[in-house]
Amino acid sequence: MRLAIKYFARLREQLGCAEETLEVATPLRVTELIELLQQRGEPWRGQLCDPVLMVAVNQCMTTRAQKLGDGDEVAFFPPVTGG
Amino acid sequence: MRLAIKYFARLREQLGCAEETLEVATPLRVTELIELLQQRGEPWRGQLCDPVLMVAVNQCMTTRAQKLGDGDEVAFFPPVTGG
Amino acid sequence: MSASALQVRIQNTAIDVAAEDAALLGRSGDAAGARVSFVGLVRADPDGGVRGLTLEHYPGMTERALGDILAAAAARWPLLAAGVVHRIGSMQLGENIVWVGVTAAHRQAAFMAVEFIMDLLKTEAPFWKKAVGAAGEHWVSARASDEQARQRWAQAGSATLPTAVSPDDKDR
Amino acid sequence: MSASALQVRIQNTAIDVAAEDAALLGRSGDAAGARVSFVGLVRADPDGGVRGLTLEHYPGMTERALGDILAAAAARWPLLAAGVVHRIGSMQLGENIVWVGVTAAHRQAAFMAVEFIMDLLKTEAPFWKKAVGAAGEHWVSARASDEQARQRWAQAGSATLPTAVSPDDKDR
Repeated sequence: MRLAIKYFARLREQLGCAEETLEVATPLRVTELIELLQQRGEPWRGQLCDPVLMVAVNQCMTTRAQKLGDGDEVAFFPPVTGG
Repeated sequence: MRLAIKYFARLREQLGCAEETLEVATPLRVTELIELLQQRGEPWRGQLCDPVLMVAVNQCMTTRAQKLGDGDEVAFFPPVTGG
Repeated sequence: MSASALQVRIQNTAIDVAAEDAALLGRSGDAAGARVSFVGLVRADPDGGVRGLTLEHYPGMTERALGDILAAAAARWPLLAAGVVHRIGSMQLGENIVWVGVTAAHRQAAFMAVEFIMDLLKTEAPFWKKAVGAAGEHWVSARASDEQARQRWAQAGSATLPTAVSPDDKDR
Repeated sequence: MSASALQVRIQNTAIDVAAEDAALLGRSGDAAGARVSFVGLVRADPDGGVRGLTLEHYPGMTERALGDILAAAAARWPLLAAGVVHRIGSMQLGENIVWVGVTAAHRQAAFMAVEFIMDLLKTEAPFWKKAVGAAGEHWVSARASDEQARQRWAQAGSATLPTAVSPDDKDR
Protein backbone atom coordinates (compact mmCIF):
# COMPACT_ATOMS: atom_id res chain seq x y z
CA MET A 1 0.00 0.00 0.00
CA ARG A 2 1.00 3.61 -0.58
CA LEU A 3 1.54 6.31 2.05
CA ALA A 4 2.12 10.05 1.62
CA ILE A 5 4.47 11.26 4.36
CA LYS A 6 5.08 14.89 5.32
CA TYR A 7 7.66 16.46 7.64
CA PHE A 8 7.41 19.98 9.06
CA ALA A 9 9.49 22.72 10.65
CA ARG A 10 12.69 21.69 12.46
CA LEU A 11 12.14 18.03 11.57
CA ARG A 12 11.80 18.88 7.85
CA GLU A 13 15.08 20.78 8.00
CA GLN A 14 16.93 18.09 9.94
CA LEU A 15 15.79 15.30 7.62
CA GLY A 16 16.24 17.43 4.50
CA CYS A 17 12.85 16.17 3.36
CA ALA A 18 9.45 17.89 3.17
CA GLU A 19 7.43 15.00 1.77
CA GLU A 20 7.75 11.62 0.17
CA THR A 21 5.63 8.75 -1.07
CA LEU A 22 6.35 5.33 0.40
CA GLU A 23 5.26 1.88 -0.76
CA VAL A 24 4.91 -0.53 2.16
CA ALA A 25 4.13 -4.22 1.91
CA THR A 26 1.77 -4.81 4.78
CA PRO A 27 -0.72 -2.89 6.88
CA LEU A 28 1.07 -1.28 9.76
CA ARG A 29 0.73 1.15 12.65
CA VAL A 30 2.43 4.53 12.96
CA THR A 31 4.94 3.08 15.41
CA GLU A 32 5.99 0.48 12.81
CA LEU A 33 6.26 3.13 10.11
CA ILE A 34 8.63 5.06 12.39
CA GLU A 35 10.80 1.92 12.84
CA LEU A 36 10.85 1.42 9.08
CA LEU A 37 12.04 5.00 8.50
CA GLN A 38 14.66 4.71 11.24
CA GLN A 39 16.27 1.81 9.36
CA ARG A 40 17.60 4.45 6.95
CA GLY A 41 20.15 5.37 9.61
CA GLU A 42 21.03 8.93 10.60
CA PRO A 43 19.53 11.50 10.68
CA TRP A 44 16.29 9.43 10.51
CA ARG A 45 17.16 7.14 13.42
CA GLY A 46 17.87 9.97 15.85
CA GLN A 47 15.26 12.48 14.77
CA LEU A 48 12.33 10.08 14.72
CA CYS A 49 12.99 8.68 18.19
CA ASP A 50 12.10 12.00 19.81
CA PRO A 51 9.14 11.21 22.11
CA VAL A 52 7.65 14.72 21.81
CA LEU A 53 7.22 14.40 18.02
CA MET A 54 3.56 14.79 17.07
CA VAL A 55 1.85 12.72 14.41
CA ALA A 56 -1.23 13.40 12.29
CA VAL A 57 -2.96 10.95 9.97
CA ASN A 58 -5.19 12.40 7.26
CA GLN A 59 -4.79 15.82 8.93
CA CYS A 60 -6.05 14.74 12.36
CA MET A 61 -3.79 14.58 15.39
CA THR A 62 -3.40 10.98 16.55
CA THR A 63 -1.16 8.53 18.44
CA ARG A 64 1.60 6.14 17.38
CA ALA A 65 -0.82 3.24 17.86
CA GLN A 66 -3.00 4.24 14.92
CA LYS A 67 -3.30 1.72 12.08
CA LEU A 68 -2.50 3.01 8.60
CA GLY A 69 -4.39 2.28 5.39
CA ASP A 70 -3.71 2.64 1.69
CA GLY A 71 -3.57 6.28 0.59
CA ASP A 72 -3.19 7.68 4.08
CA GLU A 73 -1.41 11.00 4.58
CA VAL A 74 0.94 10.76 7.58
CA ALA A 75 2.63 13.87 9.00
CA PHE A 76 5.39 14.13 11.59
CA PHE A 77 6.25 17.40 13.30
CA PRO A 78 7.63 18.98 16.48
CA PRO A 79 5.27 20.40 19.14
CA VAL A 80 3.33 23.28 17.62
CA THR A 81 4.19 26.90 18.41
CA GLY A 82 1.63 29.09 16.64
CA GLY A 83 -0.50 31.91 17.99
CA MET B 1 -20.45 71.17 60.36
CA ARG B 2 -21.46 71.23 56.71
CA LEU B 3 -22.05 68.15 54.46
CA ALA B 4 -22.64 67.99 50.69
CA ILE B 5 -25.05 65.15 49.95
CA LYS B 6 -25.71 63.62 46.52
CA TYR B 7 -28.32 61.12 45.33
CA PHE B 8 -28.11 59.15 42.07
CA ALA B 9 -30.21 57.18 39.60
CA ARG B 10 -33.44 55.61 40.90
CA LEU B 11 -32.85 57.08 44.36
CA ARG B 12 -32.45 60.60 42.94
CA GLU B 13 -35.74 60.22 41.07
CA GLN B 14 -37.63 58.77 44.03
CA LEU B 15 -36.43 61.48 46.41
CA GLY B 16 -36.82 64.21 43.81
CA CYS B 17 -33.41 65.50 44.90
CA ALA B 18 -30.01 65.35 43.17
CA GLU B 19 -27.95 67.15 45.80
CA GLU B 20 -28.25 69.30 48.88
CA THR B 21 -26.09 70.92 51.53
CA LEU B 22 -26.83 70.06 55.15
CA GLU B 23 -25.71 71.73 58.38
CA VAL B 24 -25.42 69.26 61.24
CA ALA B 25 -24.61 70.10 64.84
CA THR B 26 -22.31 67.28 65.90
CA PRO B 27 -19.87 64.85 64.35
CA LEU B 28 -21.75 61.77 63.21
CA ARG B 29 -21.49 58.52 61.28
CA VAL B 30 -23.16 57.68 57.96
CA THR B 31 -25.74 55.57 59.79
CA GLU B 32 -26.71 58.58 61.95
CA LEU B 33 -26.94 60.82 58.88
CA ILE B 34 -29.37 58.30 57.36
CA GLU B 35 -31.53 58.41 60.51
CA LEU B 36 -31.50 62.20 60.39
CA LEU B 37 -32.68 62.21 56.77
CA GLN B 38 -35.36 59.61 57.49
CA GLN B 39 -36.92 61.98 60.05
CA ARG B 40 -38.21 63.94 57.03
CA GLY B 41 -40.81 61.21 56.55
CA GLU B 42 -41.71 59.67 53.18
CA PRO B 43 -40.21 59.17 50.66
CA TRP B 44 -36.99 59.59 52.69
CA ARG B 45 -37.90 57.12 55.41
CA GLY B 46 -38.68 54.27 53.02
CA GLN B 47 -36.03 54.88 50.37
CA LEU B 48 -33.10 55.26 52.75
CA CYS B 49 -33.83 52.06 54.70
CA ASP B 50 -32.99 49.90 51.65
CA PRO B 51 -30.07 47.70 52.81
CA VAL B 52 -28.58 47.40 49.30
CA LEU B 53 -28.08 51.18 49.03
CA MET B 54 -24.42 52.01 48.49
CA VAL B 55 -22.64 54.94 50.12
CA ALA B 56 -19.52 56.86 49.11
CA VAL B 57 -17.75 59.50 51.19
CA ASN B 58 -15.47 61.89 49.33
CA GLN B 59 -15.92 59.73 46.21
CA CYS B 60 -14.71 56.49 47.82
CA MET B 61 -17.04 53.56 48.46
CA THR B 62 -17.44 53.00 52.20
CA THR B 63 -19.70 51.56 54.90
CA ARG B 64 -22.42 53.04 57.09
CA ALA B 65 -19.98 52.96 60.03
CA GLN B 66 -17.76 55.68 58.57
CA LYS B 67 -17.39 58.89 60.60
CA LEU B 68 -18.13 62.13 58.77
CA GLY B 69 -16.20 65.38 59.00
CA ASP B 70 -16.80 69.01 58.04
CA GLY B 71 -16.92 69.51 54.27
CA ASP B 72 -17.37 65.83 53.44
CA GLU B 73 -19.18 64.86 50.26
CA VAL B 74 -21.59 61.98 50.96
CA ALA B 75 -23.32 60.10 48.12
CA PHE B 76 -26.13 57.56 48.26
CA PHE B 77 -27.03 55.36 45.29
CA PRO B 78 -28.45 51.99 44.23
CA PRO B 79 -26.14 49.08 43.26
CA VAL B 80 -24.18 50.09 40.18
CA THR B 81 -25.03 48.73 36.72
CA GLY B 82 -22.43 50.11 34.31
CA GLY B 83 -20.32 48.29 31.74
CA MET C 1 5.24 50.88 33.24
CA SER C 2 4.84 54.64 32.88
CA ALA C 3 1.89 56.47 34.45
CA SER C 4 0.51 57.29 31.00
CA ALA C 5 0.19 53.56 30.31
CA LEU C 6 -3.07 53.55 32.32
CA GLN C 7 -5.82 55.69 30.82
CA VAL C 8 -9.44 56.32 31.80
CA ARG C 9 -11.99 58.38 29.90
CA ILE C 10 -15.71 59.08 30.23
CA GLN C 11 -17.45 60.46 27.15
CA ASN C 12 -20.96 61.12 25.88
CA THR C 13 -20.06 60.41 22.25
CA ALA C 14 -19.61 57.11 20.40
CA ILE C 15 -16.56 55.02 21.36
CA ASP C 16 -14.15 54.45 18.44
CA VAL C 17 -12.91 50.99 19.40
CA ALA C 18 -10.37 50.69 16.59
CA ALA C 19 -8.82 54.01 17.61
CA GLU C 20 -8.70 52.99 21.30
CA ASP C 21 -7.09 49.64 20.41
CA ALA C 22 -4.50 51.37 18.23
CA ALA C 23 -3.70 53.99 20.89
CA LEU C 24 -3.33 51.24 23.50
CA LEU C 25 -0.77 49.44 21.33
CA GLY C 26 0.94 52.74 20.67
CA ARG C 27 1.72 53.20 24.36
CA SER C 28 2.66 49.53 25.01
CA GLY C 29 6.17 49.35 23.57
CA ASP C 30 7.67 46.50 21.57
CA ALA C 31 7.51 43.93 24.40
CA ALA C 32 3.75 43.54 23.81
CA GLY C 33 2.99 39.98 22.74
CA ALA C 34 -0.72 39.94 23.63
CA ARG C 35 -3.57 42.43 23.42
CA VAL C 36 -7.03 41.70 24.80
CA SER C 37 -9.85 44.11 24.02
CA PHE C 38 -13.36 43.94 25.46
CA VAL C 39 -16.42 45.84 24.24
CA GLY C 40 -19.80 45.91 25.98
CA LEU C 41 -22.72 46.78 23.70
CA VAL C 42 -26.37 47.75 24.05
CA ARG C 43 -27.99 44.42 23.25
CA ALA C 44 -31.51 43.47 22.30
CA ASP C 45 -33.62 41.99 25.07
CA PRO C 46 -34.81 38.42 24.46
CA ASP C 47 -38.34 39.86 24.36
CA GLY C 48 -37.32 42.63 21.97
CA GLY C 49 -38.27 45.53 24.24
CA VAL C 50 -34.99 47.43 24.47
CA ARG C 51 -34.28 50.23 21.96
CA GLY C 52 -31.51 51.98 23.81
CA LEU C 53 -30.03 52.98 27.15
CA THR C 54 -29.46 56.12 29.14
CA LEU C 55 -26.37 55.98 31.32
CA GLU C 56 -25.98 58.12 34.42
CA HIS C 57 -22.72 58.42 36.35
CA TYR C 58 -21.18 60.18 39.35
CA PRO C 59 -18.76 62.71 37.82
CA GLY C 60 -15.42 62.72 39.56
CA MET C 61 -15.90 59.51 41.50
CA THR C 62 -16.26 57.52 38.28
CA GLU C 63 -12.85 58.53 36.98
CA ARG C 64 -11.29 57.89 40.38
CA ALA C 65 -12.91 54.44 40.73
CA LEU C 66 -11.83 53.38 37.22
CA GLY C 67 -8.30 54.64 37.82
CA ASP C 68 -8.12 52.64 41.06
CA ILE C 69 -9.32 49.50 39.26
CA LEU C 70 -6.67 49.87 36.52
CA ALA C 71 -3.99 50.45 39.14
CA ALA C 72 -5.10 47.33 41.03
CA ALA C 73 -4.91 45.29 37.82
CA ALA C 74 -1.44 46.63 37.04
CA ALA C 75 -0.33 45.71 40.57
CA ARG C 76 -1.54 42.12 40.16
CA TRP C 77 -0.28 41.30 36.66
CA PRO C 78 2.72 42.41 34.58
CA LEU C 79 0.88 44.71 32.17
CA LEU C 80 2.37 47.03 29.57
CA ALA C 81 -0.68 49.29 29.14
CA ALA C 82 -4.37 49.33 30.06
CA GLY C 83 -7.32 51.56 29.32
CA VAL C 84 -11.02 52.03 29.97
CA VAL C 85 -13.40 54.25 28.00
CA HIS C 86 -16.99 54.38 29.24
CA ARG C 87 -19.83 56.12 27.49
CA ILE C 88 -22.56 58.08 29.30
CA GLY C 89 -25.83 59.65 28.17
CA SER C 90 -28.13 58.17 25.53
CA MET C 91 -27.15 55.32 23.23
CA GLN C 92 -28.93 53.05 20.76
CA LEU C 93 -29.13 49.30 20.27
CA GLY C 94 -25.78 47.98 18.98
CA GLU C 95 -23.75 50.96 20.20
CA ASN C 96 -20.72 50.54 22.45
CA ILE C 97 -21.13 51.16 26.18
CA VAL C 98 -17.62 50.41 27.36
CA TRP C 99 -14.19 49.50 25.99
CA VAL C 100 -11.45 47.87 28.07
CA GLY C 101 -8.05 47.09 26.56
CA VAL C 102 -4.88 45.56 28.02
CA THR C 103 -1.48 44.65 26.61
CA ALA C 104 1.12 42.35 28.18
CA ALA C 105 4.03 40.19 27.15
CA HIS C 106 1.95 37.04 27.58
CA ARG C 107 -1.73 36.32 27.03
CA GLN C 108 -2.63 34.92 30.46
CA ALA C 109 -1.91 38.22 32.22
CA ALA C 110 -3.84 40.18 29.59
CA PHE C 111 -6.91 37.93 29.81
CA MET C 112 -6.95 37.92 33.61
CA ALA C 113 -6.53 41.68 33.80
CA VAL C 114 -9.39 42.49 31.40
CA GLU C 115 -11.75 40.08 33.20
CA PHE C 116 -10.73 41.58 36.56
CA ILE C 117 -11.25 45.15 35.32
CA MET C 118 -14.71 44.32 33.95
CA ASP C 119 -15.75 42.42 37.10
CA LEU C 120 -14.75 45.34 39.31
CA LEU C 121 -16.21 47.96 36.97
CA LYS C 122 -19.54 46.13 37.01
CA THR C 123 -19.73 46.15 40.83
CA GLU C 124 -17.78 49.22 41.98
CA ALA C 125 -17.81 51.98 39.36
CA PRO C 126 -20.71 54.43 39.84
CA PHE C 127 -22.70 54.04 36.61
CA TRP C 128 -26.42 53.33 36.34
CA LYS C 129 -28.30 52.12 33.27
CA LYS C 130 -31.84 53.02 32.39
CA ALA C 131 -33.30 50.86 29.62
CA VAL C 132 -35.44 52.66 27.04
CA GLY C 133 -38.04 50.58 25.25
CA ALA C 134 -41.43 50.63 23.59
CA ALA C 135 -43.12 50.30 27.01
CA GLY C 136 -41.22 53.22 28.55
CA GLU C 137 -38.09 53.44 30.66
CA HIS C 138 -36.86 51.42 33.63
CA TRP C 139 -33.73 51.29 35.75
CA VAL C 140 -31.72 48.13 35.06
CA SER C 141 -31.27 45.85 38.10
CA ALA C 142 -27.87 44.71 39.31
CA ARG C 143 -27.10 41.08 38.40
CA ALA C 144 -26.20 38.54 41.09
CA SER C 145 -23.76 36.94 38.61
CA ASP C 146 -21.75 40.18 38.51
CA GLU C 147 -21.36 40.11 42.29
CA GLN C 148 -20.29 36.45 42.13
CA ALA C 149 -17.78 37.24 39.39
CA ARG C 150 -16.32 39.99 41.55
CA GLN C 151 -15.95 37.63 44.54
CA ARG C 152 -13.47 35.37 42.77
CA TRP C 153 -10.84 38.13 42.94
CA ALA C 154 -11.37 38.73 46.65
CA GLN C 155 -9.99 35.42 47.92
CA ALA C 156 -6.47 34.57 46.82
CA GLY C 157 -4.49 37.79 47.14
CA SER C 158 -2.41 38.17 44.03
CA ALA C 159 -1.57 34.66 42.83
CA THR C 160 -4.34 34.62 40.27
CA LEU C 161 -2.60 33.53 37.09
CA PRO C 162 -4.09 30.19 36.02
CA THR C 163 -0.76 28.81 34.91
CA ALA C 164 2.79 29.31 36.07
CA VAL C 165 5.12 31.07 33.68
CA SER C 166 8.69 29.97 34.15
CA PRO C 167 11.40 32.60 33.78
CA ASP C 168 13.11 30.93 30.83
CA ASP C 169 9.99 31.01 28.66
CA LYS C 170 10.94 33.31 25.83
CA ASP C 171 7.81 33.03 23.75
CA ARG C 172 4.30 34.15 24.33
CA MET D 1 -26.02 30.23 15.33
CA SER D 2 -25.59 30.04 11.57
CA ALA D 3 -22.65 28.16 10.06
CA SER D 4 -21.21 31.42 8.73
CA ALA D 5 -20.92 32.67 12.31
CA LEU D 6 -17.67 30.66 12.66
CA GLN D 7 -14.89 31.77 10.35
CA VAL D 8 -11.27 30.67 9.93
CA ARG D 9 -8.68 32.20 7.63
CA ILE D 10 -4.94 31.72 7.04
CA GLN D 11 -3.17 34.53 5.21
CA ASN D 12 0.37 35.65 4.41
CA THR D 13 -0.52 39.36 4.53
CA ALA D 14 -0.99 41.72 7.50
CA ILE D 15 -4.07 41.12 9.66
CA ASP D 16 -6.45 44.11 9.72
CA VAL D 17 -7.73 43.72 13.27
CA ALA D 18 -10.25 46.58 13.08
CA ALA D 19 -11.78 45.05 9.94
CA GLU D 20 -11.95 41.60 11.56
CA ASP D 21 -13.58 42.99 14.69
CA ALA D 22 -16.13 44.91 12.60
CA ALA D 23 -16.94 41.87 10.44
CA LEU D 24 -17.37 39.74 13.57
CA LEU D 25 -19.92 42.19 14.97
CA GLY D 26 -21.60 42.33 11.57
CA ARG D 27 -22.41 38.63 11.72
CA SER D 28 -23.38 38.59 15.42
CA GLY D 29 -26.89 40.07 15.35
CA ASP D 30 -28.39 42.52 17.83
CA ALA D 31 -28.29 40.13 20.83
CA ALA D 32 -24.52 40.73 21.15
CA GLY D 33 -23.77 42.35 24.50
CA ALA D 34 -20.07 41.44 24.71
CA ARG D 35 -17.20 41.23 22.26
CA VAL D 36 -13.76 39.92 23.23
CA SER D 37 -10.91 40.30 20.75
CA PHE D 38 -7.42 38.86 21.18
CA VAL D 39 -4.33 39.75 19.15
CA GLY D 40 -0.97 37.98 19.40
CA LEU D 41 1.98 40.08 18.24
CA VAL D 42 5.63 39.56 17.39
CA ARG D 43 7.23 40.87 20.55
CA ALA D 44 10.76 41.93 21.39
CA ASP D 45 12.82 39.46 23.37
CA PRO D 46 13.97 40.67 26.80
CA ASP D 47 17.52 40.50 25.41
CA GLY D 48 16.56 42.40 22.26
CA GLY D 49 17.48 39.67 19.80
CA VAL D 50 14.24 39.14 17.91
CA ARG D 51 13.59 41.19 14.76
CA GLY D 52 10.83 39.09 13.27
CA LEU D 53 9.33 35.65 12.79
CA THR D 54 8.78 33.18 10.00
CA LEU D 55 5.67 31.08 10.44
CA GLU D 56 5.30 27.68 8.80
CA HIS D 57 2.02 25.72 8.77
CA TYR D 58 0.49 22.50 7.49
CA PRO D 59 -1.88 23.61 4.70
CA GLY D 60 -5.25 21.89 4.92
CA MET D 61 -4.80 20.49 8.41
CA THR D 62 -4.47 23.99 9.86
CA GLU D 63 -7.87 25.14 8.61
CA ARG D 64 -9.45 21.88 9.76
CA ALA D 65 -7.90 22.09 13.25
CA LEU D 66 -8.95 25.73 13.72
CA GLY D 67 -12.48 24.96 12.50
CA ASP D 68 -12.72 22.09 15.01
CA ILE D 69 -11.54 24.37 17.82
CA LEU D 70 -14.15 27.04 16.99
CA ALA D 71 -16.88 24.39 16.76
CA ALA D 72 -15.83 23.01 20.16
CA ALA D 73 -15.98 26.51 21.68
CA ALA D 74 -19.44 27.10 20.20
CA ALA D 75 -20.60 23.78 21.65
CA ARG D 76 -19.42 24.75 25.13
CA TRP D 77 -20.63 28.35 25.38
CA PRO D 78 -23.61 30.25 23.95
CA LEU D 79 -21.72 32.26 21.31
CA LEU D 80 -23.16 34.47 18.60
CA ALA D 81 -20.10 34.50 16.34
CA ALA D 82 -16.41 33.56 16.49
CA GLY D 83 -13.43 33.90 14.20
CA VAL D 84 -9.72 33.14 13.89
CA VAL D 85 -7.30 34.73 11.43
CA HIS D 86 -3.71 33.44 11.54
CA ARG D 87 -0.84 34.89 9.58
CA ILE D 88 1.90 32.75 7.99
CA GLY D 89 5.19 33.61 6.31
CA SER D 90 7.51 36.41 7.38
CA MET D 91 6.52 39.16 9.79
CA GLN D 92 8.28 41.93 11.67
CA LEU D 93 8.45 43.02 15.29
CA GLY D 94 5.10 44.53 16.33
CA GLU D 95 3.09 42.88 13.56
CA ASN D 96 0.03 40.74 14.31
CA ILE D 97 0.42 36.95 14.29
CA VAL D 98 -3.11 35.93 15.17
CA TRP D 99 -6.55 37.45 15.81
CA VAL D 100 -9.32 35.68 17.71
CA GLY D 101 -12.71 37.32 18.20
CA VAL D 102 -15.91 36.15 19.88
CA THR D 103 -19.31 37.73 20.54
CA ALA D 104 -21.94 36.57 23.03
CA ALA D 105 -24.87 37.98 24.98
CA HIS D 106 -22.80 38.05 28.18
CA ARG D 107 -19.13 38.65 28.81
CA GLN D 108 -18.30 35.46 30.73
CA ALA D 109 -18.99 33.20 27.75
CA ALA D 110 -17.02 35.47 25.42
CA PHE D 111 -13.97 35.57 27.73
CA MET D 112 -13.97 31.80 28.32
CA ALA D 113 -14.36 31.03 24.62
CA VAL D 114 -11.46 33.24 23.51
CA GLU D 115 -9.15 31.83 26.18
CA PHE D 116 -10.18 28.29 25.23
CA ILE D 117 -9.61 28.94 21.52
CA MET D 118 -6.14 30.40 22.18
CA ASP D 119 -5.15 27.58 24.56
CA LEU D 120 -6.14 24.92 22.01
CA LEU D 121 -4.63 26.83 19.08
CA LYS D 122 -1.32 27.04 20.94
CA THR D 123 -1.16 23.27 21.54
CA GLU D 124 -3.08 21.64 18.66
CA ALA D 125 -3.01 23.81 15.53
CA PRO D 126 -0.06 22.93 13.23
CA PHE D 127 1.94 26.17 13.13
CA TRP D 128 5.67 26.54 13.86
CA LYS D 129 7.54 29.75 14.61
CA LYS D 130 11.08 30.48 13.63
CA ALA D 131 12.54 33.54 15.34
CA VAL D 132 14.73 35.78 13.18
CA GLY D 133 17.32 37.88 14.99
CA ALA D 134 20.71 39.49 14.74
CA ALA D 135 22.37 36.18 15.63
CA GLY D 136 20.50 34.20 12.97
CA GLU D 137 17.37 32.07 13.06
CA HIS D 138 16.09 29.49 15.52
CA TRP D 139 12.95 27.42 15.92
CA VAL D 140 10.89 28.60 18.88
CA SER D 141 10.40 25.98 21.61
CA ALA D 142 6.97 24.94 22.86
CA ARG D 143 6.15 26.35 26.32
CA ALA D 144 5.19 24.10 29.21
CA SER D 145 2.75 26.80 30.37
CA ASP D 146 0.78 26.45 27.12
CA GLU D 147 0.35 22.74 27.74
CA GLN D 148 -0.76 23.45 31.32
CA ALA D 149 -3.23 26.06 30.09
CA ARG D 150 -4.66 23.55 27.66
CA GLN D 151 -5.10 20.94 30.42
CA ARG D 152 -7.62 23.05 32.32
CA TRP D 153 -10.15 22.45 29.53
CA ALA D 154 -9.54 18.70 29.37
CA GLN D 155 -11.68 17.60 32.32
CA ALA D 156 -15.22 18.25 31.08
CA GLY D 157 -16.55 17.69 27.59
CA SER D 158 -13.34 16.43 26.02
CA ALA D 159 -15.36 14.46 23.45
CA THR D 160 -15.58 17.60 21.36
CA LEU D 161 -11.84 18.19 21.33
CA PRO D 162 -9.42 16.90 18.72
CA THR D 163 -7.33 15.06 21.28
CA ALA D 164 -5.33 11.88 20.96
CA VAL D 165 -7.49 8.82 20.36
CA SER D 166 -7.03 5.45 22.02
CA PRO D 167 -5.61 2.72 19.75
CA ASP D 168 -8.73 0.57 19.64
CA ASP D 169 -10.84 3.39 18.29
CA LYS D 170 -8.85 3.61 15.12
CA ASP D 171 -9.55 0.25 13.43
CA ARG D 172 -11.15 0.80 10.06
